[in-house]
Amino acid sequence: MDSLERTFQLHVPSSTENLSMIRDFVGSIGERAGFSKGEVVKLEVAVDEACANVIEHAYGSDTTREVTVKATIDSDAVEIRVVDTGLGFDPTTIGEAALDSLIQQRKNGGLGMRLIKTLMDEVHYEIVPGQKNELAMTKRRKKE
Amino acid sequence: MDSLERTFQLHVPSSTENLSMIRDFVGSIGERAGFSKGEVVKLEVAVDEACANVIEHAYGSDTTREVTVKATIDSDAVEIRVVDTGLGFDPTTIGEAALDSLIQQRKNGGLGMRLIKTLMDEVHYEIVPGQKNELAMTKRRKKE
Amino acid sequence: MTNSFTVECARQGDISVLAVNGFLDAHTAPRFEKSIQEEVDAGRMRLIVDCAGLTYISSAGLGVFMSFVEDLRDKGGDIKICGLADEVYQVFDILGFPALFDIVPDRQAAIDKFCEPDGKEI
Amino acid sequence: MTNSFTVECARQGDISVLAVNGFLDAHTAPRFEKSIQEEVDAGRMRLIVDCAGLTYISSAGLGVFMSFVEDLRDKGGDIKICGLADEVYQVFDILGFPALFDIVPDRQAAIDKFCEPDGKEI
Ligand SMILES: Nc1ncnc2c1ncn2[C@@H]1O[C@H](COP(=O)(O)OP(=O)(O)O)[C@@H](O)[C@H]1O
Ligand SMILES: Nc1ncnc2c1ncn2[C@@H]1O[C@H](COP(=O)(O)OP(=O)(O)O)[C@@H](O)[C@H]1O
Repeated sequence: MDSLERTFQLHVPSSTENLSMIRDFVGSIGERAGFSKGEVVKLEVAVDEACANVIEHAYGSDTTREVTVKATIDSDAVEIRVVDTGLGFDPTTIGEAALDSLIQQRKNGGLGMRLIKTLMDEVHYEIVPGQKNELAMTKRRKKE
Repeated sequence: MDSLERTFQLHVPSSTENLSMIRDFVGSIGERAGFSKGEVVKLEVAVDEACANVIEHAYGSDTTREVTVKATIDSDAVEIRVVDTGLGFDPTTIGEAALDSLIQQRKNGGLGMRLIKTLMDEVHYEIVPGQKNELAMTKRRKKE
Repeated sequence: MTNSFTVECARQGDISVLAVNGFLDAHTAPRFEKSIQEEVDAGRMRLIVDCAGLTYISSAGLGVFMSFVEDLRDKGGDIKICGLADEVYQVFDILGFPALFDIVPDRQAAIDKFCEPDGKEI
Repeated sequence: MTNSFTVECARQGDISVLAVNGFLDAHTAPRFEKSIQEEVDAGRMRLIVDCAGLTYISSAGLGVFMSFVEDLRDKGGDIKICGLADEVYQVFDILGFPALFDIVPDRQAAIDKFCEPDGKEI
Protein backbone atom coordinates (compact mmCIF):
# COMPACT_ATOMS: atom_id res chain seq x y z
CA MET A 1 0.00 0.00 0.00
CA ASP A 2 2.85 2.40 0.73
CA SER A 3 5.37 1.19 -1.83
CA LEU A 4 4.55 4.14 -4.06
CA GLU A 5 6.37 7.36 -3.39
CA ARG A 6 4.01 10.24 -2.80
CA THR A 7 5.02 13.89 -3.08
CA PHE A 8 3.31 16.99 -1.74
CA GLN A 9 4.19 20.67 -1.99
CA LEU A 10 3.13 23.83 -0.21
CA HIS A 11 4.06 27.41 -1.17
CA VAL A 12 3.23 30.29 1.16
CA PRO A 13 4.29 33.94 1.52
CA SER A 14 7.21 34.43 3.91
CA SER A 15 5.23 35.67 6.89
CA THR A 16 5.35 34.02 10.32
CA GLU A 17 1.55 34.16 10.17
CA ASN A 18 1.79 31.23 7.74
CA LEU A 19 3.82 28.97 10.02
CA SER A 20 0.53 27.50 11.24
CA MET A 21 -0.43 26.46 7.69
CA ILE A 22 2.98 24.88 7.27
CA ARG A 23 2.50 22.93 10.51
CA ASP A 24 -0.96 21.76 9.46
CA PHE A 25 0.47 20.59 6.14
CA VAL A 26 3.39 18.77 7.73
CA GLY A 27 1.12 17.35 10.43
CA SER A 28 -1.10 15.77 7.78
CA ILE A 29 1.98 14.30 6.10
CA GLY A 30 3.09 12.80 9.41
CA GLU A 31 -0.36 11.28 9.97
CA ARG A 32 -0.36 9.84 6.42
CA ALA A 33 3.00 8.24 7.22
CA GLY A 34 1.53 6.64 10.33
CA PHE A 35 3.60 8.59 12.86
CA SER A 36 2.41 8.71 16.47
CA LYS A 37 1.09 11.98 17.91
CA GLY A 38 4.45 12.70 19.55
CA GLU A 39 6.37 12.02 16.32
CA VAL A 40 3.98 14.21 14.34
CA VAL A 41 4.65 17.11 16.72
CA LYS A 42 8.41 16.57 16.36
CA LEU A 43 8.07 16.78 12.58
CA GLU A 44 5.96 19.94 12.90
CA VAL A 45 8.47 21.61 15.23
CA ALA A 46 11.46 20.78 13.02
CA VAL A 47 9.82 22.18 9.89
CA ASP A 48 8.45 25.19 11.78
CA GLU A 49 12.01 26.00 12.97
CA ALA A 50 13.40 25.63 9.46
CA CYS A 51 10.75 27.91 7.97
CA ALA A 52 10.98 30.47 10.77
CA ASN A 53 14.74 30.65 10.08
CA VAL A 54 14.09 31.17 6.38
CA ILE A 55 11.64 33.99 7.11
CA GLU A 56 13.85 35.71 9.70
CA HIS A 57 17.34 35.08 8.36
CA ALA A 58 17.18 34.19 4.66
CA TYR A 59 14.53 36.82 3.89
CA GLY A 60 15.31 39.29 6.71
CA SER A 61 11.60 39.28 7.68
CA ASP A 62 10.51 40.48 4.23
CA THR A 63 6.98 39.01 4.15
CA THR A 64 6.57 39.22 0.37
CA ARG A 65 8.89 36.35 -0.58
CA GLU A 66 7.99 32.67 -0.88
CA VAL A 67 8.67 29.67 1.35
CA THR A 68 8.35 26.25 -0.28
CA VAL A 69 7.90 23.03 1.65
CA LYS A 70 8.21 19.78 -0.31
CA ALA A 71 7.32 16.47 1.31
CA THR A 72 7.91 12.95 0.10
CA ILE A 73 6.53 9.86 1.79
CA ASP A 74 8.06 6.56 0.72
CA SER A 75 8.10 3.16 2.37
CA ASP A 76 11.10 4.00 4.58
CA ALA A 77 10.84 7.65 5.52
CA VAL A 78 9.32 11.08 5.24
CA GLU A 79 11.60 13.62 3.61
CA ILE A 80 10.87 17.33 3.94
CA ARG A 81 12.68 19.98 1.91
CA VAL A 82 12.38 23.64 2.86
CA VAL A 83 13.36 25.87 -0.05
CA ASP A 84 14.04 29.61 -0.17
CA THR A 85 15.62 32.03 -2.65
CA GLY A 86 17.05 34.33 0.00
CA LEU A 87 20.44 35.19 1.45
CA GLY A 88 21.74 31.76 2.28
CA PHE A 89 24.46 31.12 4.87
CA ASP A 90 27.22 28.68 5.73
CA PRO A 91 25.73 26.28 8.28
CA THR A 92 29.20 24.96 9.23
CA THR A 93 30.07 28.35 10.76
CA ILE A 94 27.16 28.25 13.21
CA GLY A 95 28.38 27.14 16.63
CA GLU A 96 26.21 25.37 19.18
CA ALA A 97 25.99 27.29 22.41
CA ALA A 98 24.85 25.53 25.59
CA LEU A 99 21.48 26.52 26.99
CA ASP A 100 22.94 27.87 30.24
CA SER A 101 25.33 30.20 28.43
CA LEU A 102 22.54 31.44 26.12
CA ILE A 103 20.48 32.20 29.23
CA GLN A 104 23.39 34.02 30.88
CA GLN A 105 23.69 36.16 27.74
CA ARG A 106 19.91 36.91 27.86
CA LYS A 107 19.58 35.42 24.34
CA ASN A 108 16.11 34.69 23.05
CA GLY A 109 17.31 32.30 20.38
CA GLY A 110 20.04 30.06 19.11
CA LEU A 111 18.23 26.76 19.60
CA GLY A 112 16.44 26.29 16.28
CA MET A 113 19.06 24.39 14.35
CA ARG A 114 19.84 22.14 17.32
CA LEU A 115 16.15 21.33 17.61
CA ILE A 116 15.98 20.44 13.91
CA LYS A 117 19.02 18.14 14.18
CA THR A 118 17.69 16.45 17.30
CA LEU A 119 14.16 15.94 16.02
CA MET A 120 15.04 14.61 12.57
CA ASP A 121 17.10 11.55 11.60
CA GLU A 122 19.04 13.20 8.77
CA VAL A 123 19.56 16.89 8.02
CA HIS A 124 21.58 18.60 5.32
CA TYR A 125 21.77 21.98 3.68
CA GLU A 126 22.32 22.74 -0.02
CA ILE A 127 23.05 26.44 -0.29
CA VAL A 128 23.40 28.50 -3.48
CA PRO A 129 23.18 32.01 -1.99
CA GLY A 130 20.62 34.32 -3.61
CA GLN A 131 19.49 31.54 -5.93
CA LYS A 132 18.19 28.57 -4.05
CA ASN A 133 18.79 27.34 -0.54
CA GLU A 134 17.46 23.98 0.48
CA LEU A 135 17.28 22.25 3.84
CA ALA A 136 16.56 18.53 3.46
CA MET A 137 15.34 16.70 6.55
CA THR A 138 14.43 13.05 6.86
CA LYS A 139 12.46 11.23 9.53
CA ARG A 140 12.38 7.44 9.28
CA ARG A 141 9.19 5.46 9.55
CA LYS A 142 9.40 2.75 12.17
CA LYS A 143 9.06 -0.81 10.98
CA GLU A 144 6.86 -2.84 13.27
CA MET B 1 -2.95 45.63 5.93
CA ASP B 2 -4.56 43.55 3.18
CA SER B 3 -3.73 45.69 0.18
CA LEU B 4 -0.96 43.28 -0.74
CA GLU B 5 -1.94 40.31 -2.82
CA ARG B 6 -0.88 37.04 -1.22
CA THR B 7 -0.60 33.78 -3.11
CA PHE B 8 -0.49 30.22 -1.79
CA GLN B 9 -0.15 26.89 -3.54
CA LEU B 10 -0.74 23.26 -2.62
CA HIS B 11 0.17 20.20 -4.72
CA VAL B 12 -1.01 16.74 -3.67
CA PRO B 13 -1.32 13.32 -5.31
CA SER B 14 -4.71 12.70 -6.93
CA SER B 15 -6.15 10.50 -4.20
CA THR B 16 -9.42 11.25 -2.40
CA GLU B 17 -7.44 10.61 0.79
CA ASN B 18 -5.88 14.04 0.22
CA LEU B 19 -9.16 15.97 0.02
CA SER B 20 -8.85 16.58 3.76
CA MET B 21 -5.47 18.29 3.28
CA ILE B 22 -6.97 20.43 0.54
CA ARG B 23 -9.83 21.44 2.84
CA ASP B 24 -7.43 22.31 5.66
CA PHE B 25 -5.42 24.45 3.25
CA VAL B 26 -8.45 26.23 1.86
CA GLY B 27 -9.92 26.61 5.35
CA SER B 28 -6.78 28.44 6.50
CA ILE B 29 -7.02 30.71 3.46
CA GLY B 30 -10.63 31.50 4.31
CA GLU B 31 -9.68 32.32 7.91
CA ARG B 32 -6.83 34.56 6.69
CA ALA B 33 -9.36 36.39 4.53
CA GLY B 34 -11.59 36.95 7.56
CA PHE B 35 -14.48 34.77 6.40
CA SER B 36 -17.01 33.60 9.00
CA LYS B 37 -17.14 29.91 9.97
CA GLY B 38 -20.07 29.32 7.61
CA GLU B 39 -18.31 31.06 4.71
CA VAL B 40 -15.13 29.08 5.37
CA VAL B 41 -17.09 25.82 5.15
CA LYS B 42 -18.65 26.96 1.85
CA LEU B 43 -15.20 27.65 0.44
CA GLU B 44 -14.01 24.24 1.63
CA VAL B 45 -16.98 22.43 0.08
CA ALA B 46 -16.62 24.20 -3.28
CA VAL B 47 -12.92 23.39 -3.58
CA ASP B 48 -13.45 19.83 -2.29
CA GLU B 49 -16.08 19.29 -5.03
CA ALA B 50 -13.77 20.71 -7.70
CA CYS B 51 -10.87 18.49 -6.61
CA ALA B 52 -13.03 15.38 -6.20
CA ASN B 53 -14.21 15.93 -9.80
CA VAL B 54 -10.61 16.23 -10.99
CA ILE B 55 -9.66 12.99 -9.24
CA GLU B 56 -12.70 11.04 -10.44
CA HIS B 57 -13.33 12.48 -13.88
CA ALA B 58 -10.17 14.21 -15.16
CA TYR B 59 -7.84 11.49 -13.84
CA GLY B 60 -10.29 8.54 -13.87
CA SER B 61 -9.36 7.77 -10.25
CA ASP B 62 -5.66 7.31 -11.10
CA THR B 63 -4.12 8.23 -7.73
CA THR B 64 -0.61 8.87 -9.07
CA ARG B 65 -1.34 12.20 -10.80
CA GLU B 66 -1.19 15.66 -9.26
CA VAL B 67 -3.88 18.10 -8.14
CA THR B 68 -2.82 21.72 -7.75
CA VAL B 69 -4.74 24.28 -5.73
CA LYS B 70 -3.67 27.92 -6.07
CA ALA B 71 -5.12 30.57 -3.79
CA THR B 72 -4.87 34.32 -3.97
CA ILE B 73 -6.13 36.68 -1.30
CA ASP B 74 -6.42 40.32 -2.27
CA SER B 75 -8.36 43.19 -0.77
CA ASP B 76 -11.59 42.27 -2.59
CA ALA B 77 -11.75 38.51 -2.83
CA VAL B 78 -10.27 35.07 -2.48
CA GLU B 79 -9.58 33.36 -5.80
CA ILE B 80 -8.99 29.62 -5.92
CA ARG B 81 -7.71 27.84 -9.01
CA VAL B 82 -7.84 24.06 -9.23
CA VAL B 83 -5.47 22.77 -11.90
CA ASP B 84 -5.15 19.31 -13.44
CA THR B 85 -3.42 17.83 -16.47
CA GLY B 86 -6.06 15.18 -17.12
CA LEU B 87 -8.81 14.52 -19.63
CA GLY B 88 -10.66 17.77 -19.56
CA PHE B 89 -14.30 18.17 -20.62
CA ASP B 90 -16.72 20.69 -22.04
CA PRO B 91 -18.56 22.16 -19.05
CA THR B 92 -21.24 23.69 -21.32
CA THR B 93 -22.48 20.18 -22.22
CA ILE B 94 -23.23 19.27 -18.61
CA GLY B 95 -26.93 19.70 -17.87
CA GLU B 96 -28.35 20.45 -14.45
CA ALA B 97 -30.76 17.78 -13.31
CA ALA B 98 -33.22 18.54 -10.52
CA LEU B 99 -32.67 16.76 -7.20
CA ASP B 100 -35.98 14.89 -7.38
CA SER B 101 -35.21 13.44 -10.79
CA LEU B 102 -31.71 12.41 -9.70
CA ILE B 103 -33.32 10.62 -6.75
CA GLN B 104 -35.86 8.91 -8.98
CA GLN B 105 -32.98 7.65 -11.13
CA ARG B 106 -31.15 6.36 -8.01
CA LYS B 107 -28.17 8.60 -8.90
CA ASN B 108 -25.50 9.11 -6.29
CA GLY B 109 -24.09 12.23 -7.90
CA GLY B 110 -24.63 15.07 -10.29
CA LEU B 111 -24.69 17.85 -7.70
CA GLY B 112 -21.02 18.86 -7.48
CA MET B 113 -20.90 21.53 -10.16
CA ARG B 114 -24.17 23.08 -8.99
CA LEU B 115 -22.78 23.25 -5.47
CA ILE B 116 -19.63 24.99 -6.72
CA LYS B 117 -21.64 27.56 -8.68
CA THR B 118 -23.96 28.22 -5.74
CA LEU B 119 -21.22 28.51 -3.13
CA MET B 120 -18.86 30.75 -5.08
CA ASP B 121 -19.46 34.21 -6.54
CA GLU B 122 -17.69 33.59 -9.86
CA VAL B 123 -16.74 30.32 -11.55
CA HIS B 124 -15.13 29.65 -14.87
CA TYR B 125 -13.31 26.81 -16.58
CA GLU B 126 -10.26 27.06 -18.87
CA ILE B 127 -9.84 23.69 -20.52
CA VAL B 128 -6.95 22.53 -22.73
CA PRO B 129 -7.60 18.77 -22.75
CA GLY B 130 -4.63 16.60 -21.80
CA GLN B 131 -2.49 19.65 -21.15
CA LYS B 132 -3.94 21.86 -18.47
CA ASN B 133 -7.44 22.28 -17.16
CA GLU B 134 -8.18 25.04 -14.74
CA LEU B 135 -11.25 25.87 -12.71
CA ALA B 136 -11.11 29.42 -11.33
CA MET B 137 -13.49 30.25 -8.47
CA THR B 138 -13.85 33.55 -6.66
CA LYS B 139 -15.48 34.36 -3.35
CA ARG B 140 -15.79 38.03 -2.46
CA ARG B 141 -14.77 39.40 0.91
CA LYS B 142 -17.52 41.38 2.53
CA LYS B 143 -16.85 45.05 3.14
CA GLU B 144 -18.10 46.16 6.54
CA MET C 1 -7.54 14.07 12.17
CA THR C 2 -9.55 15.97 9.65
CA ASN C 3 -10.25 12.94 7.50
CA SER C 4 -11.59 10.51 10.06
CA PHE C 5 -15.07 9.08 9.60
CA THR C 6 -16.99 6.43 11.52
CA VAL C 7 -20.48 4.91 11.33
CA GLU C 8 -22.06 3.05 14.21
CA CYS C 9 -25.27 1.15 13.71
CA ALA C 10 -27.81 0.38 16.44
CA ARG C 11 -31.06 -1.47 15.82
CA GLN C 12 -34.17 -0.52 17.81
CA GLY C 13 -37.18 -2.64 16.85
CA ASP C 14 -37.59 -2.29 13.09
CA ILE C 15 -35.63 0.98 13.00
CA SER C 16 -31.86 1.11 12.37
CA VAL C 17 -30.03 4.16 13.66
CA LEU C 18 -26.75 4.92 11.92
CA ALA C 19 -24.69 7.43 13.90
CA VAL C 20 -22.11 9.08 11.66
CA ASN C 21 -19.05 10.90 12.95
CA GLY C 22 -16.40 13.09 11.38
CA PHE C 23 -15.92 13.93 7.72
CA LEU C 24 -18.14 12.52 4.97
CA ASP C 25 -16.53 13.22 1.61
CA ALA C 26 -15.59 11.38 -1.59
CA HIS C 27 -13.00 9.41 0.38
CA THR C 28 -15.27 8.22 3.18
CA ALA C 29 -18.66 8.02 1.36
CA PRO C 30 -18.04 4.39 0.24
CA ARG C 31 -17.89 3.38 3.93
CA PHE C 32 -21.20 5.09 4.61
CA GLU C 33 -22.72 3.45 1.53
CA LYS C 34 -21.56 0.03 2.74
CA SER C 35 -23.19 0.55 6.15
CA ILE C 36 -26.52 1.44 4.59
CA GLN C 37 -26.25 -1.42 2.10
CA GLU C 38 -25.79 -3.85 5.02
CA GLU C 39 -29.06 -2.68 6.57
CA VAL C 40 -30.88 -2.94 3.26
CA ASP C 41 -29.44 -6.43 2.66
CA ALA C 42 -30.71 -7.43 6.11
CA GLY C 43 -34.19 -6.34 5.01
CA ARG C 44 -34.17 -3.28 7.25
CA MET C 45 -35.90 -0.40 5.48
CA ARG C 46 -36.46 2.16 8.24
CA LEU C 47 -33.22 4.06 8.67
CA ILE C 48 -32.32 7.06 10.80
CA VAL C 49 -29.00 8.74 10.04
CA ASP C 50 -27.97 10.62 13.18
CA CYS C 51 -25.55 13.33 12.07
CA ALA C 52 -24.90 14.84 15.53
CA GLY C 53 -21.22 13.87 15.22
CA LEU C 54 -20.91 14.87 11.57
CA THR C 55 -18.46 17.72 11.08
CA TYR C 56 -18.48 17.98 7.30
CA ILE C 57 -20.33 16.74 4.22
CA SER C 58 -19.74 17.11 0.48
CA SER C 59 -21.91 15.98 -2.44
CA ALA C 60 -20.36 12.50 -2.37
CA GLY C 61 -21.93 12.04 1.08
CA LEU C 62 -25.26 13.48 -0.04
CA GLY C 63 -25.19 11.08 -3.00
CA VAL C 64 -25.47 8.12 -0.63
CA PHE C 65 -28.78 9.44 0.73
CA MET C 66 -30.00 10.09 -2.82
CA SER C 67 -29.21 6.66 -4.23
CA PHE C 68 -30.95 4.63 -1.50
CA VAL C 69 -34.01 6.62 -0.52
CA GLU C 70 -36.26 5.79 -3.49
CA ASP C 71 -35.85 2.02 -3.14
CA LEU C 72 -36.42 2.23 0.60
CA ARG C 73 -39.61 4.23 0.10
CA ASP C 74 -40.82 1.78 -2.56
CA LYS C 75 -40.52 -0.91 0.11
CA GLY C 76 -42.35 1.12 2.76
CA GLY C 77 -39.22 2.42 4.47
CA ASP C 78 -37.37 5.74 4.48
CA ILE C 79 -34.23 7.57 5.54
CA LYS C 80 -34.81 10.21 8.22
CA ILE C 81 -31.98 12.61 8.95
CA CYS C 82 -31.35 14.20 12.36
CA GLY C 83 -28.80 16.12 14.40
CA LEU C 84 -27.36 18.33 11.64
CA ALA C 85 -25.01 21.12 12.77
CA ASP C 86 -25.63 24.50 11.10
CA GLU C 87 -22.59 24.29 8.82
CA VAL C 88 -23.57 20.82 7.64
CA TYR C 89 -27.26 21.71 7.29
CA GLN C 90 -26.44 24.57 4.92
CA VAL C 91 -25.07 22.08 2.38
CA PHE C 92 -28.25 19.94 2.53
CA ASP C 93 -30.27 23.12 2.27
CA ILE C 94 -28.51 24.63 -0.77
CA LEU C 95 -29.23 21.47 -2.76
CA GLY C 96 -32.90 21.29 -1.80
CA PHE C 97 -32.79 18.27 0.53
CA PRO C 98 -35.24 19.70 3.10
CA ALA C 99 -38.07 19.50 0.52
CA LEU C 100 -37.41 15.84 -0.25
CA PHE C 101 -36.16 14.36 3.05
CA ASP C 102 -37.46 14.47 6.60
CA ILE C 103 -34.78 16.41 8.42
CA VAL C 104 -35.52 16.66 12.15
CA PRO C 105 -33.66 17.95 15.23
CA ASP C 106 -32.93 14.72 17.06
CA ARG C 107 -33.21 10.95 17.16
CA GLN C 108 -36.52 10.91 19.04
CA ALA C 109 -38.13 13.24 16.51
CA ALA C 110 -36.89 10.91 13.77
CA ILE C 111 -38.42 7.88 15.48
CA ASP C 112 -41.68 9.81 15.87
CA LYS C 113 -41.64 10.58 12.12
CA PHE C 114 -41.74 6.86 11.36
CA CYS C 115 -44.95 6.62 13.39
CA GLU C 116 -46.69 9.33 11.35
CA PRO C 117 -48.73 8.00 8.42
CA ASP C 118 -47.63 10.75 5.99
CA GLY C 119 -43.96 10.18 5.13
CA LYS C 120 -42.53 12.42 2.42
CA GLU C 121 -42.81 10.87 -1.00
CA ILE C 122 -41.61 12.10 -4.35
CA MET D 1 -7.73 28.04 14.43
CA THR D 2 -4.28 26.56 14.60
CA ASN D 3 -2.55 29.90 14.98
CA SER D 4 -4.49 31.40 17.84
CA PHE D 5 -2.64 32.37 20.99
CA THR D 6 -3.76 34.15 24.14
CA VAL D 7 -2.16 35.14 27.46
CA GLU D 8 -4.16 36.00 30.54
CA CYS D 9 -2.46 37.47 33.56
CA ALA D 10 -3.72 37.19 37.14
CA ARG D 11 -1.90 38.62 40.13
CA GLN D 12 -1.99 36.78 43.46
CA GLY D 13 -0.02 38.62 46.14
CA ASP D 14 3.49 39.16 44.78
CA ILE D 15 3.10 36.31 42.25
CA SER D 16 1.86 36.88 38.68
CA VAL D 17 0.30 33.92 36.92
CA LEU D 18 0.36 34.08 33.13
CA ALA D 19 -2.00 31.50 31.62
CA VAL D 20 -1.03 30.83 28.00
CA ASN D 21 -3.35 29.21 25.47
CA GLY D 22 -2.94 27.89 21.96
CA PHE D 23 0.11 28.03 19.73
CA LEU D 24 3.34 29.73 20.80
CA ASP D 25 5.58 30.14 17.75
CA ALA D 26 7.64 32.82 15.98
CA HIS D 27 4.40 34.60 15.09
CA THR D 28 2.89 34.73 18.57
CA ALA D 29 6.05 34.87 20.75
CA PRO D 30 6.18 38.71 20.59
CA ARG D 31 2.77 38.80 22.32
CA PHE D 32 4.03 36.50 25.08
CA GLU D 33 7.18 38.62 25.43
CA LYS D 34 5.09 41.76 25.79
CA SER D 35 2.99 40.21 28.58
CA ILE D 36 6.07 39.23 30.55
CA GLN D 37 7.66 42.64 29.93
CA GLU D 38 4.57 44.30 31.40
CA GLU D 39 4.97 42.34 34.62
CA VAL D 40 8.68 43.12 34.81
CA ASP D 41 7.98 46.82 34.17
CA ALA D 42 5.47 46.76 37.02
CA GLY D 43 8.25 45.48 39.28
CA ARG D 44 6.74 42.00 39.50
CA MET D 45 9.52 39.42 39.52
CA ARG D 46 7.78 36.21 40.57
CA LEU D 47 6.14 34.76 37.51
CA ILE D 48 4.31 31.50 36.92
CA VAL D 49 3.61 30.55 33.34
CA ASP D 50 0.68 28.14 33.36
CA CYS D 51 0.88 26.15 30.12
CA ALA D 52 -2.21 23.96 30.71
CA GLY D 53 -3.84 25.50 27.62
CA LEU D 54 -0.69 25.47 25.52
CA THR D 55 -1.02 23.24 22.47
CA TYR D 56 2.29 23.90 20.78
CA ILE D 57 5.66 25.56 21.33
CA SER D 58 8.66 26.20 19.09
CA SER D 59 12.06 27.68 19.97
CA ALA D 60 10.76 31.22 19.50
CA GLY D 61 8.47 30.59 22.47
CA LEU D 62 11.24 29.01 24.52
CA GLY D 63 13.43 32.03 23.75
CA VAL D 64 11.06 34.26 25.74
CA PHE D 65 11.66 32.18 28.89
CA MET D 66 15.43 32.25 28.23
CA SER D 67 15.75 35.98 27.75
CA PHE D 68 13.92 37.01 30.95
CA VAL D 69 14.84 34.41 33.54
CA GLU D 70 18.36 35.61 34.41
CA ASP D 71 17.33 39.20 35.12
CA LEU D 72 14.38 38.02 37.19
CA ARG D 73 16.63 35.76 39.25
CA ASP D 74 19.15 38.56 39.73
CA LYS D 75 16.32 40.55 41.30
CA GLY D 76 15.20 37.69 43.54
CA GLY D 77 12.42 36.49 41.26
CA ASP D 78 12.01 33.55 38.86
CA ILE D 79 9.84 32.02 36.16
CA LYS D 80 8.19 28.74 37.20
CA ILE D 81 6.56 26.66 34.49
CA CYS D 82 3.54 24.40 35.06
CA GLY D 83 0.84 22.43 33.28
CA LEU D 84 2.85 21.20 30.28
CA ALA D 85 1.15 18.60 28.07
CA ASP D 86 3.40 15.69 27.06
CA GLU D 87 3.88 16.87 23.47
CA VAL D 88 4.86 20.34 24.64
CA TYR D 89 7.06 19.05 27.46
CA GLN D 90 9.14 16.99 25.01
CA VAL D 91 10.31 20.21 23.31
CA PHE D 92 11.40 21.76 26.65
CA ASP D 93 13.05 18.47 27.52
CA ILE D 94 15.05 18.02 24.30
CA LEU D 95 16.66 21.42 24.80
CA GLY D 96 17.57 20.83 28.46
CA PHE D 97 15.06 23.17 30.11
CA PRO D 98 14.22 20.83 33.01
CA ALA D 99 17.80 21.24 34.39
CA LEU D 100 17.59 25.03 34.37
CA PHE D 101 13.93 25.82 35.09
CA ASP D 102 11.50 24.66 37.75
CA ILE D 103 8.91 22.73 35.76
CA VAL D 104 6.07 21.48 37.98
CA PRO D 105 2.72 19.79 37.40
CA ASP D 106 0.29 22.56 38.35
CA ARG D 107 -0.19 26.09 39.56
CA GLN D 108 -0.26 25.19 43.25
CA ALA D 109 3.05 23.34 42.96
CA ALA D 110 4.49 26.42 41.26
CA ILE D 111 3.31 28.69 44.07
CA ASP D 112 4.82 26.27 46.60
CA LYS D 113 8.15 26.45 44.74
CA PHE D 114 8.31 30.18 45.37
CA CYS D 115 8.07 29.46 49.12
CA GLU D 116 11.08 27.10 49.06
CA PRO D 117 14.38 28.84 49.86
CA ASP D 118 16.38 26.94 47.21
CA GLY D 119 15.26 28.19 43.77
CA LYS D 120 17.26 26.92 40.81
CA GLU D 121 20.13 29.21 39.94
CA ILE D 122 22.64 29.00 37.15
N1 LIG E 1 17.76 29.49 6.63
C1 LIG E 1 18.74 30.31 7.11
N2 LIG E 1 19.22 31.30 6.34
C2 LIG E 1 20.18 32.12 6.80
N3 LIG E 1 20.75 32.02 8.01
C3 LIG E 1 20.31 31.03 8.84
C4 LIG E 1 19.29 30.13 8.42
N4 LIG E 1 19.07 29.27 9.43
C5 LIG E 1 19.90 29.61 10.41
N5 LIG E 1 20.68 30.67 10.07
C6 LIG E 1 21.74 31.29 10.90
O1 LIG E 1 22.06 30.38 11.96
C7 LIG E 1 21.86 31.02 13.24
C8 LIG E 1 21.35 29.98 14.25
O2 LIG E 1 20.05 29.59 13.91
P1 LIG E 1 19.10 28.92 15.02
O3 LIG E 1 19.86 27.85 15.71
O4 LIG E 1 17.86 28.50 14.38
O5 LIG E 1 18.83 30.07 16.08
P2 LIG E 1 18.07 31.48 15.89
O6 LIG E 1 17.34 31.43 14.59
O7 LIG E 1 17.19 31.54 17.06
O8 LIG E 1 19.17 32.50 15.90
C9 LIG E 1 20.90 32.16 12.98
O9 LIG E 1 21.02 33.18 13.92
C10 LIG E 1 21.31 32.59 11.57
O10 LIG E 1 22.43 33.44 11.62
N1 LIG F 1 -12.82 18.29 -13.63
C1 LIG F 1 -13.58 17.55 -14.45
N2 LIG F 1 -13.00 16.85 -15.47
C2 LIG F 1 -13.75 16.10 -16.30
N3 LIG F 1 -15.09 15.99 -16.21
C3 LIG F 1 -15.73 16.66 -15.25
C4 LIG F 1 -15.02 17.47 -14.32
N4 LIG F 1 -15.92 18.01 -13.48
C5 LIG F 1 -17.12 17.57 -13.85
N5 LIG F 1 -17.04 16.75 -14.92
C6 LIG F 1 -18.18 16.11 -15.64
O1 LIG F 1 -19.37 16.77 -15.23
C7 LIG F 1 -20.29 15.84 -14.65
C8 LIG F 1 -21.07 16.50 -13.52
O2 LIG F 1 -20.21 16.77 -12.44
P1 LIG F 1 -20.81 17.01 -10.99
O3 LIG F 1 -21.92 17.98 -11.08
O4 LIG F 1 -19.70 17.39 -10.08
O5 LIG F 1 -21.42 15.62 -10.54
P2 LIG F 1 -20.70 14.21 -10.31
O6 LIG F 1 -19.22 14.46 -10.22
O7 LIG F 1 -21.27 13.72 -9.05
O8 LIG F 1 -21.07 13.38 -11.50
C9 LIG F 1 -19.43 14.67 -14.21
O9 LIG F 1 -20.16 13.47 -14.14
C10 LIG F 1 -18.36 14.66 -15.28
O10 LIG F 1 -18.81 14.00 -16.43
